[in-house]
Amino acid sequence: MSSVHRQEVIGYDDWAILTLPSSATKIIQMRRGGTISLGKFGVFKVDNIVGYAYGQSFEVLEDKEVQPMKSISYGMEDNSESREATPGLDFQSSEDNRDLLDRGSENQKITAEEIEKMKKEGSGNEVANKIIEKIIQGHGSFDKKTIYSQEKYLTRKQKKFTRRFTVNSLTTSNLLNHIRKDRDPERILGLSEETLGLIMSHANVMPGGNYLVMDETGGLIVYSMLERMQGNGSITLLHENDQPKLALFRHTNYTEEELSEMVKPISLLEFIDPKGSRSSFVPLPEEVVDGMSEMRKTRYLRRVKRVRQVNATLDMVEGNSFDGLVYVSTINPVTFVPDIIDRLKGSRSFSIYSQYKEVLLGLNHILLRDKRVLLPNIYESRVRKFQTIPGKVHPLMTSIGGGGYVMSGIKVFPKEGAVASGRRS
Amino acid sequence: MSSVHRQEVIGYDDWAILTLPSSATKIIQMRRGGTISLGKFGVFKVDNIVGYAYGQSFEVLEDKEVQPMKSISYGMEDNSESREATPGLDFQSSEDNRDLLDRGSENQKITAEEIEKMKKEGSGNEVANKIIEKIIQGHGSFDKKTIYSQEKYLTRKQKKFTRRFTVNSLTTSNLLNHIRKDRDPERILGLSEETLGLIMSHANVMPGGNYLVMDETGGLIVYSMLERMQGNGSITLLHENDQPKLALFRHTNYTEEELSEMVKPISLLEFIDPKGSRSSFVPLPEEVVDGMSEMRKTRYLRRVKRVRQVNATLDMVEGNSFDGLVYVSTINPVTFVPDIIDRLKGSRSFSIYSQYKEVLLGLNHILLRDKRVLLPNIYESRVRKFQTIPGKVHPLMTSIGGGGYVMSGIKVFPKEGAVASGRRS
Amino acid sequence: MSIIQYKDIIEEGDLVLIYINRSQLKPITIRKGDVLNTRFGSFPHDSMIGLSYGSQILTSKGRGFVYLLHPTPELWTLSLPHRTQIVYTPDSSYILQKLDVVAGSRVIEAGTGSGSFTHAFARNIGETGKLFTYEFHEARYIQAKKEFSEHGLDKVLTCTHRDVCKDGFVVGKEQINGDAVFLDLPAPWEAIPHLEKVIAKDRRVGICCFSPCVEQVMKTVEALNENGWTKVEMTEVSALTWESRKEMVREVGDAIKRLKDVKRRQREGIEQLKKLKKKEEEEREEEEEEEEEEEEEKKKKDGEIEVEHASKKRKYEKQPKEKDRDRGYNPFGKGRRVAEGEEDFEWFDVSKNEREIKTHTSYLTFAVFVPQLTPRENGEIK
Amino acid sequence: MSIIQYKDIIEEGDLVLIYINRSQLKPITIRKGDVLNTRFGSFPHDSMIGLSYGSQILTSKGRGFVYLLHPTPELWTLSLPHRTQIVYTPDSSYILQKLDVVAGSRVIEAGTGSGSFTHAFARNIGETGKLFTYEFHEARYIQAKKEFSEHGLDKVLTCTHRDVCKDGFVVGKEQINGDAVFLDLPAPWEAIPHLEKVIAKDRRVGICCFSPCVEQVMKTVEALNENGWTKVEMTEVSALTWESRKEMVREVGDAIKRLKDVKRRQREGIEQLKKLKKKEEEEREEEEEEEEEEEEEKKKKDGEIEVEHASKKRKYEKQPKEKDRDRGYNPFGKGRRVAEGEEDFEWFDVSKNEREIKTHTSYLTFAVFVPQLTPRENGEIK
Repeated sequence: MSSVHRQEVIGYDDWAILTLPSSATKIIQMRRGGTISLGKFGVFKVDNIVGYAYGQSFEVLEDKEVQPMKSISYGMEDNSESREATPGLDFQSSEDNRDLLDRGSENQKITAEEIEKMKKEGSGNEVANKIIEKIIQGHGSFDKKTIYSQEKYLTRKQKKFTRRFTVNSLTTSNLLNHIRKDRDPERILGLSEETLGLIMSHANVMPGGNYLVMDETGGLIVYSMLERMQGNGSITLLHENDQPKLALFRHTNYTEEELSEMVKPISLLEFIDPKGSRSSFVPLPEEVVDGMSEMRKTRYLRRVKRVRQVNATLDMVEGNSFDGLVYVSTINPVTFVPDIIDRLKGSRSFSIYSQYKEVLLGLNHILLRDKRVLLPNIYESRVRKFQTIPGKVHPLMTSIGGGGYVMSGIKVFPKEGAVASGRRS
Repeated sequence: MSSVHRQEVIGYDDWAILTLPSSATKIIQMRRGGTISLGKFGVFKVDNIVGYAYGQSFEVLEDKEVQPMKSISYGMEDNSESREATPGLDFQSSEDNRDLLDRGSENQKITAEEIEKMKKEGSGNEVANKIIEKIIQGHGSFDKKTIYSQEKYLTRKQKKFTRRFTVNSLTTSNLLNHIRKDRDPERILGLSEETLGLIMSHANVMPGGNYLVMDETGGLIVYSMLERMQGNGSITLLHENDQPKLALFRHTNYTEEELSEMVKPISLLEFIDPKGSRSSFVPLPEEVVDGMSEMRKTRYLRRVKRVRQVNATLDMVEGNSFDGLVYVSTINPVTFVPDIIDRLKGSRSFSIYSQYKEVLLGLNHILLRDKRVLLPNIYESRVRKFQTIPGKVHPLMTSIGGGGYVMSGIKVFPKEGAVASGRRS
Repeated sequence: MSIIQYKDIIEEGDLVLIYINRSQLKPITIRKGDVLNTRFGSFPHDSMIGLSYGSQILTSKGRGFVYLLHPTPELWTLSLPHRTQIVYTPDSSYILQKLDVVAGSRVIEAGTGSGSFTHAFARNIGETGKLFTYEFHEARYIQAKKEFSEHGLDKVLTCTHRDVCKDGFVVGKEQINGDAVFLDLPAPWEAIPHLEKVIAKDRRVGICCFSPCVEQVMKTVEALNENGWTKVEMTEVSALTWESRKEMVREVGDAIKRLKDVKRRQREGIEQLKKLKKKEEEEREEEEEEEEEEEEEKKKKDGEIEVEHASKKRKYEKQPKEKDRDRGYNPFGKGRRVAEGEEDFEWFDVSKNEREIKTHTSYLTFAVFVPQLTPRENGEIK
Repeated sequence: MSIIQYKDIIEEGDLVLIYINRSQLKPITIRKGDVLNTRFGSFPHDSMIGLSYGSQILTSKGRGFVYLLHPTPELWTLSLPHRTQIVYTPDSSYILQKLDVVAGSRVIEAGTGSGSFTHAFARNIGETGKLFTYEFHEARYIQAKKEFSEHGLDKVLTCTHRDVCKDGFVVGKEQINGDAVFLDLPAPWEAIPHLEKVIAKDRRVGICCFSPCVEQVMKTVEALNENGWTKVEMTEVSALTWESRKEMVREVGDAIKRLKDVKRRQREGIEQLKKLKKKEEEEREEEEEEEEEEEEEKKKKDGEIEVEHASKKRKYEKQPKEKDRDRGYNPFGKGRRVAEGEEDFEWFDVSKNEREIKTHTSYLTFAVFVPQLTPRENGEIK
């Protein structure tokens, strides 16, 4: 199973995701001997982080060295695990905010230029602490804030200046959240982590299944299914251009070969006309092949393999042999899903995704009347995250909107003559 | 201001809402000397509750007497205010549920008939406690439950058998929740309390305003506005039949006269053709009126008054003099709201309600392009309620779905020749 | 058969989920000679053997029917009685996604409960992974263990009767090396200290604790922090199911036309008679309304409310499209009743929640344990 | 003028809210000779006097414009700088509804804060009611008091500089008799015992405490119970604003037609040339994509993320309707870009949230105080 990609320990040439204290993320590749720049968060050598477990956090020191840390927020205020480790900042605080004016940046006497200068003067995390200290001194009314506000202020500043990072493996969830939060949610049609989970569970994606897939997220859906199946089963990938768009795989640990072992591309045209799409290629007699030059033979065998693959995929289509459908596309499902249903085996599930509930509504009305489908339901799932600082537990004040909707259902074989009434009681 | 209806103390002839421990509600009228039956929760005399403040709770005693209680849940488990007052039920409990079988009613050895018999044997709240005690004795595995489950079980049973009630005044919120929870949410187009609040605030409903209203909830919207305005201002009520449907007012404290003082009905036809709808009635000279018989004069004067009222309402329409629009109707707002906008004064707000977001979407697209409207937005508001038993704080596990959506906006006067671009940046 | 591996044809001994209607799914094991009895009729097991999964079968008289479904973890969850504690799909699917439970994962679950989530774990990890599940309630343990065997999960999981809060997770000499942990216990903080012995030491481990109350979360967060778990995150899943409905498009023009018609008739003087008729009608309607109200009151059985299920069909007043407008509708808007979505009328496609929605299950508290490896002791990569 | 009473024509001294764009509302007081400067141009106050509220005015060159709005509590709230603590409309409208704040109500509010909710209270109670608002932060108190005067609220409210937690609510000899109480304080439980002296004794009184954290709610619940309040209810408002958008209807038939076209051209042998061109195009596209990515990286300024506002227009690939299908579209699907909602194309009406949504403001804890009247002492109604 060459396409198994569970990352445990940071290795050379791996692609991974760095997370900064601000929770911004960055995709990197671990090139041997290379260095990675985090901009104002410093620079470090790849060699220094290889061999640690994924999930490890580090602090950037001088000379591109790093210091492993228990967690990225170790010693920071919003993390109670290390309350005792809080740098002993000793400031006067007010019992309440009554003397504090709402003047925003007016209160701050230290300038952006001064901060920039300080950052250049030193390296390592000490700089961050120095900058924060300076900022506090420059803050005209810091001592008029309550301890609560002071803590909040410090945490915000620490997140902004602390030179730390965590190295996370390229799981589907990490990849999705990287795109959704730090790039553009539209690239993955607004899909959220919780909705992806729904899609996968409702389509009963599991190792060994043979799934039919539409993926307009640049490959995130395929990536997710490969992660779950770990080399066991197949993905028949429908595409609407001359080849599937899997741009996302450019920055992952899958090779072209690994991909082609699990992912069988098929165009919409081939899908709707499998007979007409079969290659007219006739294999040559064995003796002719044996007589070929080595180069010609290789080329010939590669062609044979490709033709067999395409035909095998067409066989699955013609045999209505799929174990499930995952449909994540902006092609109006009303115009296509009813045609696909026949290609599924009996009692197999499907998940249709849309960023917009309105798009799924029309399909739902149609499938409610389609006797080949049971339990066509539209699901919505939204996760709320909380702050868990002891004494200050509350849901986060803001989060990313959207996340999409999933319609699922089960393919069945209706019997001619069955009375329609009473079916949906 | 005769249409002021803030209820403070329970009075004769008042309409009010009773709440039972199960939180079921019932609309009643306090007839002097009458009795009110709560079915298996007992019977009491109206005279016994008159004079208490609205919000007062009572326990039903024998002979239709009542005992005022500090609160309906006083002494019950889910109310920490009276933890010490919990009847000293002394049962064995298990540290966990490990020995408890999921057998549902199989565990219960007391029969429904036995309970019914007990209920007939006594009255007052003592019966409830006796029944509960019996039920616990009959529960095969009560002592195998954890204290937590025992408490939950007791609370559920207490809610079911305790003979108590609270007398609540007929505020809009109480009325709405009565219909929404205990009758049929469809009668008020699925409207929730929080969405009603949104409608009122976004339409800037206040004493002294002159509002144009469509109300397909049987009068709940009109009721809500009357409550807020307390006799100050006017409601011009558009209706699509020969008269407005205000069925809900049959069980309230408003008289026909009070209603007609604040509420000016006008049919859709009169609204779209105010000129053509004016009465051709010409007042008679004063000396003719003076010479009429008393009966004829009264009839004549009533007619004059009615004509003047209708004409005054038509004046408001023709004068584009409304201070706001509240539109709660299943008539597709796309077909009507654009025509109404002109009837509002400048910088006045409107609220359009629909149970379905999809219905508001089309209107929103149109108003986004309508230069007479600023800030056309669709709002959704949902309230979650929590259980607050100390140590067991969590959101309620279920609640009523739906609640509706509100689109609001502000009427403005666009200037000819203003460049459209840059308007909505 | 195995619930976590699809097969095509029903054979004796298979577990089949019988779909009776939207809210009734009944698991049966196929035995020659057995008969399934439902309120829609009787279905001999023999008639199911050899059919494809997904087939519809009819009673001998052809009046009633059911569908024969292949079990999946999600359908199995739906088939369980609602009173049992169940982790439903919106929660379970998010937990699986966030804990990265995939083929080959090694999962620790306590308690097993109804076993519903166990199935979803097993489906995800497949035969290359391993699941360790613990239940302290003996009867539940026996029931679950039996079901897991019948569902072909024995190869994938080890089910243990154990109070993990007291006795920890170690099972014989087996190396557990869990990389994902799920705790659905009243006091997860008592189990957390025992995890150290059974989680993987060479890679990142994820945990999710499932607790309904805020106070439980607070204690759990404390225990996680104290026991070396980091990235503690409290979350909550809000899930909704949307029904698609049709809402009639009513136009203001129709209402105005109706009013005009009334006015015309009034002018034509034929109104007197109609008025009488109308009044009668209205009175009847009021009476009906009151009767309806009384009936509802009765239904409430003196204070207890019966929740109506939302699927009942709504009725609309007739509101014909342009082409039908001349077909003598009633000027008072009281035409014949129209069923939702009926042809010849215009409809909005709208969506609606169920009448009663789930607003809370539990809080999910996630955290990770990252082993502090030392690859470069003495400056060298080990 | 008064913010809680509509007027029609703008006069000197009036407070006018200048609508500049969706996210910019600027309050000004009209003074002869003054000039309003915005980035869309300058507007002399003199040109506003005598106009109707709601008027649009243009710059002298006619390039820029603004609208002159009548202030309302809701618009005033929108005009406040976001960093100020504000009770927004979803919360305030629910609280007003649930506390039954109507014309004539007597309301106690602490603290005043930005004064945004104070306006909504004043609007609801009108001149027959009375509002008592308390602020302990001196600068905020002075600012709020000034604004209330300017907004014509002096008759309706009394604003007091006071730490109610220490010094209670009593103001001189005025009978407060509050029937609705709103506490937006860090420690409402310290203020609750002081309420007894100022709430009405002859009728039900409602209270709402506004606190962001769960622990505050717990302490508040305890204090309410201890001080005789009943029907304690903790709630939370979730509010969403929906944007209406257009999503292009893409049909599978179009995609298939495109693919067929490609195939036909391939057969016709003109494919070779195209392929080269296409490859170039793809490479260019890849480069562009990478550049785009790099640019985004830069934008993040080394780890800090700038949140893009969602209002930027999306672009669609051309997808012509039936009648346009012959107008030589590009076989590779890379046609000209189409703007959202452009005519000649089919569109779904869809709805969408903003990119960043508010998911929490505060918990609202409600309770009531019911005076235990004794109308029938000695068996007689008093």
